Amino acid sequence: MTNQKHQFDASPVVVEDLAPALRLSLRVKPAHRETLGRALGLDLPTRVGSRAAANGAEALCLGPDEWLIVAPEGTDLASPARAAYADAPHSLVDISDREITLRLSGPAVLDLLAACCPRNIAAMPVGAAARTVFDSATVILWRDGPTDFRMDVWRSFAPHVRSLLTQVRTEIAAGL
Amino acid sequence: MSRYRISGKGRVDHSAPVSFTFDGKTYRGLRGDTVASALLANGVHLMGRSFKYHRPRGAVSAGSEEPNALIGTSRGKGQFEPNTRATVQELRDGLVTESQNKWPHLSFDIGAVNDRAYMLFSAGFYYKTFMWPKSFWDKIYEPVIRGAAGLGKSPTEVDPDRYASRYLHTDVLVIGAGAAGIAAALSAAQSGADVTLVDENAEMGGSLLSDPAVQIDGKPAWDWVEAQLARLRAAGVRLMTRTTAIGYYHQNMVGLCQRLTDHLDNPPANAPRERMWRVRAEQVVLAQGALEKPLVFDGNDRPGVMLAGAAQTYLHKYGVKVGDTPAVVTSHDSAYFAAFDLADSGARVAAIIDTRDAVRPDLLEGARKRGIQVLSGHTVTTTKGRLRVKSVRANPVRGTHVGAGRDIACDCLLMSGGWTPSLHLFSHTKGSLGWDAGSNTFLPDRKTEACEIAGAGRGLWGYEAVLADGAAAGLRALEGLNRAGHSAAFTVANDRPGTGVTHTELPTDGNPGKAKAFIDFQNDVTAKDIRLAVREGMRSIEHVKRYTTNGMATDQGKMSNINGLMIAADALGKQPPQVGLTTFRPPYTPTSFGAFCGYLRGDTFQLTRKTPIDPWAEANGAVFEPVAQWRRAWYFPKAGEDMHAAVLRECKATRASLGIFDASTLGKIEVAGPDAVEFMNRMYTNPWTKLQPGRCRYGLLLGEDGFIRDDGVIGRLSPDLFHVTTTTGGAARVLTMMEDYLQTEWPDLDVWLTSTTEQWATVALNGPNALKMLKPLVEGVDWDDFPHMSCAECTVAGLPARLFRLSFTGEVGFEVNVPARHGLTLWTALMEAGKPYDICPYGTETMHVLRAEKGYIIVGQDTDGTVTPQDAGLDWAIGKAKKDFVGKRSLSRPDIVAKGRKQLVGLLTEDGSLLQEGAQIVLDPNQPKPMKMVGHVTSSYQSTMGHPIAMAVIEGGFDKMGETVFIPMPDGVRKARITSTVFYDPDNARLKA
Amino acid sequence: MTHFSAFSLLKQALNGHKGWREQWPDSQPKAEYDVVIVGAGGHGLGAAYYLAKEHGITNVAVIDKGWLGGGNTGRNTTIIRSNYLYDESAKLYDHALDLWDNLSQELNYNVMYSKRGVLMLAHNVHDVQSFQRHVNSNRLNGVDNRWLTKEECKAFCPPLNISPDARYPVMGGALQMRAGTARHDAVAWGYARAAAARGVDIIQNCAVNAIRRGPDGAVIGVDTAKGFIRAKKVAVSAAGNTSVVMDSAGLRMPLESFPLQALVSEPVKPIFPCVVMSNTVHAYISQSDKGELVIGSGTDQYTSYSQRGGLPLIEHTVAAICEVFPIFTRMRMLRKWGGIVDVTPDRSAILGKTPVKGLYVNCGWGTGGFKATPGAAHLLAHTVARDEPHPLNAPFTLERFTTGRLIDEAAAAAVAH
Amino acid sequence: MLLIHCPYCEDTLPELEFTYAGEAHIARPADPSALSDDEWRDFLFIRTNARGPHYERWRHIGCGRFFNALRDTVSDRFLTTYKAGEARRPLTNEAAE
Repeated sequence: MTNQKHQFDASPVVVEDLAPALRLSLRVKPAHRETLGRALGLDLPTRVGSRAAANGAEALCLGPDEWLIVAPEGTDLASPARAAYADAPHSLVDISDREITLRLSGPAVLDLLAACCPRNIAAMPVGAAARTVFDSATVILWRDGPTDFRMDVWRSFAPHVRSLLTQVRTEIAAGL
Repeated sequence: MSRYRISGKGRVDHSAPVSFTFDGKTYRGLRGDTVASALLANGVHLMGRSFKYHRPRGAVSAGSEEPNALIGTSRGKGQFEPNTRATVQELRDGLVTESQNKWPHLSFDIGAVNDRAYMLFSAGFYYKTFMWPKSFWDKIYEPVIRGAAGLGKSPTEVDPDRYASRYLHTDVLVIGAGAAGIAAALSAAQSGADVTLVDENAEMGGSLLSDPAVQIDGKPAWDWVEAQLARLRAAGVRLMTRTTAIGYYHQNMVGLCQRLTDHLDNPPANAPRERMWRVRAEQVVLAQGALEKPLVFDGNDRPGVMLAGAAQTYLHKYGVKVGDTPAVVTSHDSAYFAAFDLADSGARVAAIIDTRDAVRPDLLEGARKRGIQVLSGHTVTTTKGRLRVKSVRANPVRGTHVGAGRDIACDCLLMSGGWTPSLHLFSHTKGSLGWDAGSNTFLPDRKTEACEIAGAGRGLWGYEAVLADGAAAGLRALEGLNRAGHSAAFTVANDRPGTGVTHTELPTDGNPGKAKAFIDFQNDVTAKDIRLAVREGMRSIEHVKRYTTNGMATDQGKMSNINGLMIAADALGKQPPQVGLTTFRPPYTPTSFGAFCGYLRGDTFQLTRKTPIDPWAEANGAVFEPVAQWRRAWYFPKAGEDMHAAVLRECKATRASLGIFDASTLGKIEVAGPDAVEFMNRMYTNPWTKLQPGRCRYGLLLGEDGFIRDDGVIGRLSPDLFHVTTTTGGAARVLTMMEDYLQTEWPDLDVWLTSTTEQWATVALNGPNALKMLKPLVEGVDWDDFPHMSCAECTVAGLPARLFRLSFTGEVGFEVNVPARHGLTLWTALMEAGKPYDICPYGTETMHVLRAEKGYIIVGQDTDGTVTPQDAGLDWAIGKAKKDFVGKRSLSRPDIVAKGRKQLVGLLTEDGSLLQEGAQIVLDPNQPKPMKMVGHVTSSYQSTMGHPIAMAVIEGGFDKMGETVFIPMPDGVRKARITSTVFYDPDNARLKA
Repeated sequence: MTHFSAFSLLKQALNGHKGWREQWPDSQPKAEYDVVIVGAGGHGLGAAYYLAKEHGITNVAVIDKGWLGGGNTGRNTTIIRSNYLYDESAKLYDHALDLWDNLSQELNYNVMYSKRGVLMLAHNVHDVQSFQRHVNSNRLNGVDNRWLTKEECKAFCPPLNISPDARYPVMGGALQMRAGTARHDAVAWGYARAAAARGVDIIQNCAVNAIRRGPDGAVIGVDTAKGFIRAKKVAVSAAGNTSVVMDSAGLRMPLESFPLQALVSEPVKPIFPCVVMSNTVHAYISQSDKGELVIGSGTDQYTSYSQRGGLPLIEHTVAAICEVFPIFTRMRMLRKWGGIVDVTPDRSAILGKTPVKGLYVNCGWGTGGFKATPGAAHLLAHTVARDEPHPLNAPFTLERFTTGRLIDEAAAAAVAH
Repeated sequence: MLLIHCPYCEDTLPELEFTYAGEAHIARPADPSALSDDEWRDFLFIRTNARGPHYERWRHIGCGRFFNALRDTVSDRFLTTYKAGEARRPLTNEAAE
């Protein structure tokens, strides 16, 4: 997968495919959170939707016992996790290929998202993320800047999501 | 210049003529006109025909409440639509319109014969007749009734337009941009709150646009509106015109339909025609104003009879004089202003007929100054004129006595029966309404949502009161947000406050039983219909409404509800609130289906999931079938092959050598953690403790009711890690079910579930050459210890893989899982490596045939939600030593252990014919109907063995092996023998090969 | 009771319709009845009618907290059919169909039963298997139902889109020609008028607060907003409110009440000749005699008595209609409304005796209540009068949830592979 | 469309992020085999179906958690929500209205 841009002329929104990354689903009970976090070199945040980054890896708290870790491909987090398993039992599952990530940016990006996201995306703080719905697809939406988002979407849902994004971009370009 | 257009007057652009057609004739209007205002400017009042009596009708209003002037409009191919309100549709160049519900012409309509027989067509007449002879109903009566249905014609072509939708979160949503709404928005916007102001009309300003002489804070009304809108815009308030609030849903969710292109000559390419906004507002201000009521008298429906307020709007907004010699009949002060304004614009007002004895002196003075005669204490008893009103008869009323009438010539008749607050959206919230006896109207009472009601919407009249109320409502909304603001005051000059009285039918000296005094114009409901309904025992307003159809026309009772209620209450001798409230239902005005669809059309109607290998299947001519949310390759026909031939070829190729199948849609769940095996033991029927890492087992999942829910092969990759597979359709359901148990019943377990369905692309290889072909591509598997039902992490074709040795075909089989991005690469590599073995891609149909030959079930096809493991012959999959698992208790319920349950068996037809899936089975084919059926065919296929095979569930089937059953089909009775479900290789010799 | 006929209509037309009398009186409760029926919908009123007509029990009251026919009877999309999968269901609904056939004449009230045909569309292989199972089963049960190819479906219902490119292409359909629609209010009114003519009291706007039981546990009457009413037999036919009423007798029910929405379009000239149901796409549509497209929606996900429903569900319903019938996007929705449907775990009704002596229940019809009206009413009357179920409703017991003998129409639609 | 407060995310969010999961506080019996057929039926099928305040479960897509709620089924308004495993919240005066 390349960093291919689907850009229209003077479009107020840009949709790009991001290169693959290592994505891990981490599940661990609160009692063992710190232990495991130490082993992974990540301070696992406890508030749902908040993120913490260290050593090029980023952890997003998705639920009280669930984190999504994103890191550059090739990062080895499995080994330190395995080593800590006895002290801090957990589940660490490679889901790098389960989702693809789109980057959505541009001045009209909030309109684009408001077409299909029932959640108040405009109210989401920069630096936060949320698992939410885009039309009928569950997605993880990362807000990296005021008009800069990433969207993780399950691979098989991607054609549908892309098709919607294209429709809405066309609509936005029409200017009404 | 059109005959009735007043030069330079109104908000239309006199320098911008727009031409359009109505019933084939070309007319000219002006930019800013509606179809109705343009036709009126041309002196055309006759715009439609009513539903039942086909009576000629003209526009009675100037807004979205219009019941009469409904037209068909079109722009181009697929863009026709019926029942458009001419009073709403803005003119655009080249607009084509037509009248409805008439034949052959609007001015001469055969259907109007109904009007002659109107006494027969009383309320509910159809319930009382058309019953004899009975056979006539199907053949004659009903087709005739159905043939008379409807107003306009349905579209018949696919609509090329797009529709859009949008979510919006706002602090304060103000609905209605008249005086109250603008004042509310000004208040709400002052502290930086996010405010949205919407209005259904093309322009904001509400009735101020029809009252230009009013001055607010020293400015003429129109200037004031313009200045305030500019202020709001500057304060960041979202202003949306042509936007109708259609429904008020739970917790301040309001649906708005925004019309984007219907008014444009040339809409931008790809622009949506309409957009549905789903607004979530912290606070809502309802400032929807009030609707004027007609008066009820004989002949109140002739073209040229219209609401006084509408005439005022046509005059001031559109510069159209609705007639040269208007007469006015009113029970409310407001109609005087319409009369005065028309007189001041050159009309000769024939008379103002006021039902009240006493009239405000300033109004009398205004009339006198303009030379208008006022007939106070009068009623109207009838009107004359066929396609246009010609005269109105006014009679004096003294007490209950109606004196002799005289005909007053006029070319239009303006009426006002007072005003009804527009409470539709408030009613959607289930907020309660209270009856205000003083004004004879319902007003908002107990609220259920965070909303404020302002202005004429809660019965206030006069701009000064309305503006103050709007400002206060905006402030309260702001307080609801815990924000502060200061109050605003407005000074109004030339205000037009007024009061009035409410009537039932106007008194008459004629026979009221013969009066055609309309309440619901479109549905032709008259006052006598309402009284008849009451006489027949309809006591609640809901019964009256349904019996007479009053209020069920396309204006949804905006014109008719209160008049209907007043008359019903009078007939019952009760107060209106005792008769009941009519329930307003969304949408506020009729709303296009397209707007509701939004993006849910075409490609994006519903999510379609595709596997990583889908592109190859598409490129190689697969025929697809929808399975749950997925599209799956069904079969791969070669040139000239039908489905049957393709499937048989695929089956044979797999049995003979090697087949390849995309199994990526199978659900996959990673069950990991120290308590993984305990969890598996509790969820699945099977025992898991002794399953060694590196081995797999068939898993069976029940509901707590004991019936089969799902199945799949489950591999144990390490002591703490299971790779669970589920059916394609069951993936999400199973994971949710597992999470539910884990989170709420067994939170103490240290085990976690992760969906990996999409992490892995799964390719199944089956056939006697599968092992031979695969071996060279695999690294990291000890083939000496990799028998049937094994699993391993390894590489395949250089790709990281989870390899399962299992079979859903009865041949040696493998499922290769690789990270999804490599799915296509793996497939291509296997296709290449399989060439020497004539590798054959196959689809779901071949998969079904091969598994059926081997007696493997498909959950949902061979089971239907009432099938237990015992019924399906899957007893062996139950861990007998386990004390408990999900569904175990239900398996000992009386009817589950009873004899005679339907059990899954095989069937072979005696004549070698193929049975139909879903065919029913009987023991005695000669019995009369209804027959005793003992079961049905669940699966049936042409097999690779030269004869068809079938599976069936049959009562007591396990004890009937070898017996003959019968399958009566329309073309004859089939005989079949009950067999085992395993038709192919019962000893598993091929699996072990 | 004034007899209704073309002749009486003509006669009345000539005298200004002065002679019509009320179709049923607004009764006040007596102290005691032989049978009290809770719920004045089509089922309850019909049961009262059949009690009087077929069992000679005329000392009957039908009590409702609102106006008669104001619940699901007046809120449904009026589809009538009997092509159900399981024998038990098909026989019960076919019994209803037989009664529908003569109902107008029987009641002397035109209920406008229109046998325009109900076509159920198959959109995938699983649908085809399931509907063929229906067709075969119905045929052997003597129930009319036949299979149509997709081209035959199109011929039967011209607005249908049978393009193979559709998201859910039409693969054929099952047609029950004897099925159709009826005028829902007329059913309630017709039964009310006919029951009242036989002496039944219809007591409106009188909530039943509790079912009262005597020391031996048997029913002795009902406490209502208008006081205690004595009765040794009480039949509850209260649809979505059944759980609440039964609870007052100490019986907890296997029921949940969900909001169900429906809508109509603006009226148009005849365009849609039949009834079409698509369970896969969730589209249910016919055209009323007034010309409105009448469209049924699904239930919202949560239990509710609010008679409101959400916007997203309506959007999906309208989208489903426009997917199957793309010519309708420019039609407009005129109004939508909500009802409360009571649903059992196996999506089949409960109609019969209860563990409480003298207490009978008729509930759990889900979305099937209207079509069952005459059948359910007839069988409820039989069960109450004889204190034992008719063979046709014998399988629809409460006990089946204990023993496991479910009649699972919902499970029959289970999703495959 | 309802607005629902997720007790895990501590945020009030649109219904489309949630799925309904039936009546709350119906615990699976520790030893189902010890139950009579009637008791087992009660667990499987009997539901309060309250008209008014109703204890029920929802699941939030965002955090994936099942949680409990008290909702008035007449107004559809949520009176409170709380985490799975927590004791049944008492009916407050507001809830009893």
